[in-house]
Amino acid sequence: MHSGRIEKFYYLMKLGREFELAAKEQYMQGNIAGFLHLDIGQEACSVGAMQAFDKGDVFTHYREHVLAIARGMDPKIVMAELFGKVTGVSKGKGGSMHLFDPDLDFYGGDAIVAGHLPIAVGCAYARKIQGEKAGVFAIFGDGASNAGAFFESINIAAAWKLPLIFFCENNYYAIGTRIGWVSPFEELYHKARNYMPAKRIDGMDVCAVYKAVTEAKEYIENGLGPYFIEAETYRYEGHSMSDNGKYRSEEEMEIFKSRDPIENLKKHAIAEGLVAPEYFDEADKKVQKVIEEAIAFAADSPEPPLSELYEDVYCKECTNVIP
Amino acid sequence: MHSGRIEKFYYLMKLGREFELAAKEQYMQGNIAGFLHLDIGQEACSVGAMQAFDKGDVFTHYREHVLAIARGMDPKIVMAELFGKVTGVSKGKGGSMHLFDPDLDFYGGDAIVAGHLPIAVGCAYARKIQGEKAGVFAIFGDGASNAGAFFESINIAAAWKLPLIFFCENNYYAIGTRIGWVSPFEELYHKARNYMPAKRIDGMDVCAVYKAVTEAKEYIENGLGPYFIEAETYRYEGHSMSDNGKYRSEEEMEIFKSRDPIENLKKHAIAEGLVAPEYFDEADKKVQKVIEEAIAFAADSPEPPLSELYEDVYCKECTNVIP
Amino acid sequence: MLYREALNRAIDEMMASDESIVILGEDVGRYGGSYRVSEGLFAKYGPKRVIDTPIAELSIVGNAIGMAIAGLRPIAEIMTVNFSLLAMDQIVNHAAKFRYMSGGKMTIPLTIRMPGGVSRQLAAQHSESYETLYAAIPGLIVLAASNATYAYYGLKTAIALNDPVIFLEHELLYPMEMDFKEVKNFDPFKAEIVKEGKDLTIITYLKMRYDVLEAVPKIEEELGISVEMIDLNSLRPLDMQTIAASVQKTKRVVLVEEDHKTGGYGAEVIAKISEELFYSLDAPPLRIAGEDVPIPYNRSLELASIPTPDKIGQRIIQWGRKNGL
Amino acid sequence: MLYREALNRAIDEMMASDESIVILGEDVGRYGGSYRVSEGLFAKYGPKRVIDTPIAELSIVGNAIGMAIAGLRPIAEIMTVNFSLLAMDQIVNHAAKFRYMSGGKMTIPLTIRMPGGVSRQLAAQHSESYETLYAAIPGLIVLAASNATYAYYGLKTAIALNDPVIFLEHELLYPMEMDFKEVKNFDPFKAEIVKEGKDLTIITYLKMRYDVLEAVPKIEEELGISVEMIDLNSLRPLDMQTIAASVQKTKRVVLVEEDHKTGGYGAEVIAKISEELFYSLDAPPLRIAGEDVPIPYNRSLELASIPTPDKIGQRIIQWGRKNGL
Ligand SMILES: Cc1ncc(C[n+]2csc(CCOP(=O)(O)OP(=O)(O)O)c2C)c(N)n1
Ligand SMILES: Cc1ncc(C[n+]2csc(CCOP(=O)(O)OP(=O)(O)O)c2C)c(N)n1
Ligand SMILES: [Mg+2]
Ligand SMILES: [Mg+2]
Repeated sequence: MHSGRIEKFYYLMKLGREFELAAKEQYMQGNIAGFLHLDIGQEACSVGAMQAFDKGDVFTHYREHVLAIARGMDPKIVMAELFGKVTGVSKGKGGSMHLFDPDLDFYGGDAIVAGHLPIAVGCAYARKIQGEKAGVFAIFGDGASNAGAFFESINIAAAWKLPLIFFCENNYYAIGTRIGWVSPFEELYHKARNYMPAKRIDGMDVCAVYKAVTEAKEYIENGLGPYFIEAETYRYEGHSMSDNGKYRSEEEMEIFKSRDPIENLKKHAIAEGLVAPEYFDEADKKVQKVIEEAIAFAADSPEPPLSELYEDVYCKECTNVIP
Repeated sequence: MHSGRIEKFYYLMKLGREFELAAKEQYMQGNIAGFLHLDIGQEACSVGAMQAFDKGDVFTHYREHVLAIARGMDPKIVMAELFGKVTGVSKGKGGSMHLFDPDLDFYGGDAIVAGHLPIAVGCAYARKIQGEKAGVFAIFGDGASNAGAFFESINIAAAWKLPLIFFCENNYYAIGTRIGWVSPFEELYHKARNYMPAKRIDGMDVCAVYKAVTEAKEYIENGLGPYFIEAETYRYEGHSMSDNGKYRSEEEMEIFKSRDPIENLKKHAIAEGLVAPEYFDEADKKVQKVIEEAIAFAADSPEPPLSELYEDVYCKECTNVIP
Repeated sequence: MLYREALNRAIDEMMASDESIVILGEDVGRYGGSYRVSEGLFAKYGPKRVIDTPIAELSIVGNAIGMAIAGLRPIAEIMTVNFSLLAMDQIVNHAAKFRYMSGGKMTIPLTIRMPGGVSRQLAAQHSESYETLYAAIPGLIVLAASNATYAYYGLKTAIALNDPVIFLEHELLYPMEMDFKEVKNFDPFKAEIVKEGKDLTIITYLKMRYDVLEAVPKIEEELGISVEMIDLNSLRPLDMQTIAASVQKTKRVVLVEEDHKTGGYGAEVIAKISEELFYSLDAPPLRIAGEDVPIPYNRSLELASIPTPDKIGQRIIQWGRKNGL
Repeated sequence: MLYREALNRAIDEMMASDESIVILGEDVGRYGGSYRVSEGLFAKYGPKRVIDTPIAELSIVGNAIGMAIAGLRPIAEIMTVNFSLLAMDQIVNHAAKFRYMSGGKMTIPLTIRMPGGVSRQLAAQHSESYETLYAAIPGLIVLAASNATYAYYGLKTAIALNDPVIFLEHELLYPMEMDFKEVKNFDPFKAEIVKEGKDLTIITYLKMRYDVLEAVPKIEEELGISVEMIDLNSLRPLDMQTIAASVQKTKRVVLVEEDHKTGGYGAEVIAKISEELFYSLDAPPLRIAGEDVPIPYNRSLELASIPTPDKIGQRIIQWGRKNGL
């Protein structure tokens, strides 16, 4: 991995981590409400995947701030969305769980578990018949891998050889339910391996994620059909702000924290002499500044006007006739 | 296979075949209406399975006359149900697609493709915690194996090690859709084999079906979890009476007809000297008589009274208060 | 023109004029559609644009949404409205809400065709009218085609609209031969005054149009009145203007629908009329609808469970006599 | 007693008294339920009877139906009413219809609990009221618990009934401290007269009970009238007797619901009143309901999308003045 790439990984993961910490703080101060799902601990997945999958459509679930930022969404408009401000990426109507930006081919923040997967399949179908080279990337959790929508998607994508990467973040828990209680096995690539190439990787290692997604991307772009990646990862926080996450042992937590994607990348990069130690301080400072600006932007932005309530239910042409 | 068993197989398959032919005729005469799905060609599956799975709960879809009869349902009350008569097993309210009889642990005739599978899973869960030895048998088609309900069922049954046999009748078509167009493979046991023992058998051979289901039954009764059987079979008729089945080639049809379960069992039994040739004539005569009686019974039975319209929406206790 | 031919022609012409239009559903391709609505289209437009799907309604709609996001204009067919319940999450939580929850960034040009209603002895799981479920959802447009003309123009418009449209058809109409009228400046959201009259407004839609039409002469004769009859065409939005004009004139209103009465779509129409036109009404509004029971298989019971021309006539005559008509 | 404690106690006592009762749903077991309704039950009754399920709502309900067939009495929890759309096919095509289509042979003693409504900034996919969808289905019973007393007795009765019951709860009520009254001869299908009055009947249910209660003093003062207020409790069946007695007395009726107005459950109530009590009404009926938009995240917009005590008061006062009150 060349050093520029590692710097980028570090910067984005750190940005993601600090964004989430800031969001948490703002939530506790009452500036953010609703469900807030933090990605802390899982940054390697979002960043590694988005760096590798730099072209094509992205479909995601509700735990998506870091993914969006890694995709190129300005932290300002993400934070503003969390604040419910009109300057937010979804005009304050979507909130944390619904960050959509077609300009970035980013369709996500779907809050129905596995609900975005059939949609990603349809998009992949379209890309195939449109003759596009770039395919589709869909990310979801271990819990989603038990849903009918997931299985139908695996089956259809394979039947039609669609250019689609299924990226499963296996953090072992769906809220308080351990995957092993509700699935016959915890290694979830078994669910896909009769249908398509399927592998399990270390989702705490951004380089491993980057490599796997790069491979998968090549595979789907060659018209060989879909590809399944299971990334083992862990969230340090509760499921959302209303969950303390106490159903997991300290021990388990410590094991995963010792594999922290950000710390370990830094250690590794310094030890191997790939990146100068000063880089990290600079990056941290830059991150701090970007986050501060994002919060300031969100705080200073106006609320959506009440007239927004009736906008965007239908397209303009239909709005004229529909009350 | 001892000769008594082969005689029974023959008798029930022949009864099933003639029942279906009679139903077809009655449909054309206007005595039966709605959707009528004939099992002709697939009798070995229904008969072999029900002979082996002689204890436990049975869940089935809409193509179930022969299964019901093989389970022990009187052809009279099946035919009466097809006629919509009050003497029918579902009082004429269900029709061909809905033959329910709790006394036979027969819950079926579900007309939502794959809709009965989660229900079978729940029943298997109950049997397990109730400490029952007998498990559950669920039959469905190739088309059903693409539905979310199917996949969720496989996953849950395996996760909870439930006593449940999944029996897939792969007749290659879901109405006019060839399974290979909409599934990545036509050998459907691949969909289950990461979850449970799964095998593909010759569903045109009643002895093979009997053997496989016997094995599966033993497996589930030993508390080892679910078991998957894919039986290759073929329907000679269209999907239902409103389909001529012309999307399939003559050639393909001939191949399967040469494997006819009834003819071949007879030939084999005579050639091997397992059953005296006279038995078959007697059985055929007996079948003819049973069918004639079933039709006469159905024809002579009364229509349900109009008051039946409002019965059975709720249980008695609730009916008193609910309009 | 057969009703199903009108639908077929609408799809065919739209597909010919716009390459981004695709159709998908169970048996819509090689088989030609279980009610033959897509007959011939597979041969003409090929497997890329005429897509045979697995039996997975959730995915049919979900896939279609994804296609719409990617710039196609999908027409999804749900074989029978009952099976649409499996796709309800995709329809309601996704298709209907994406535009709003993305602050207007997402556009979902999607048409979902669904045959429904009580056909002939298909029993409880294949006989149902769920317009009430879909017409309650902000973000959806719900159209109901009772005739070849509306089927043709309505479906074309649905395909052309950039919002998700639920396009309802009735299974018994497909093989019916119907008049077809050329229409200029077609408005999909406008109700049709099927027949003018001055003493009573009967509102209906889909197949009940024909049952009401059959009942009207007897009603007019027995009560000595003239009936105005409205076919709604569009269930969401509802054309209250046409309704109001009629009810203000006739001062009496009856709604006829095939769905179970309790919670049927008619409830909304009657509630709205009662709220907005209360002072115009000279008699209580009346709903004639299906019974509150699942649909039985037996033919006599089945007929007893839904409105028929006879029952419509009797109920209205009885109600009219009681209420000063 | 907290509302959620009332629910917890109802389940606990029923489970203690009948071994065939089981509960299942996402996080209902070791986690104690996402709204803590099943807290403590896993420890008490163990994993066989308190079942943590995968995120597969179709299967949660389907499995529960199978358990009911096998002689258990399942209580299924759907984490939020929105997700119930994924289970709609099992609820409507299976649970509600099996008894009928089997000619009475099948009995499905099944309770499905669903929290719903607009909570606090959960946005479009987590804020919805779907009582209108379920109350339209023959074969289902639909109860809506606004308070601890009904939560306790209503849920116990639901579990004891041999038909499928949709038991609706509201997310904002769980942590509310409420009065609890002992009730003899509890009737789950009876509406509650929350407050007697003589000039105007306000009908409501679930959380709107509290918003209406808050609005009433101002309404009474400004219009100089006395308000009678009814909490429906049971949405299917609907207690028309209690409604009729009240409306015949007050001659005016307002329905308040949180759901989107168009096609909301209130439509059925108003339609039925208009049909059956037309001659008793001195003013047009009024529905006060949510706006016809998906629910936005932003707090001001969210509040603008649903009825609040202020808006309820203003609308009724305005309507009352216009209609001679
Ligand atoms: C269909 C549906 N059911 C339930 C929920 C509630 N819910 C939200 S997130 C979640 C857990 C998902 O776990 P997983 O897929 O492992 O993703 P993670 O949150 O761990 O990233 C649940 C049950 C939902 N949003 N959608
Ligand atoms: C959910 C659902 N979708 C569609 C249908 C319409 N339908 C009835 S049977 C059938 C084909 C089923 O094929 P398969 O599972 O292979 O069983 P087979 O009829 O071949 O025995 C279809 C599409 C249905 N009944 N339910
Ligand atoms: Mg997880
Ligand atoms: Mg088949």
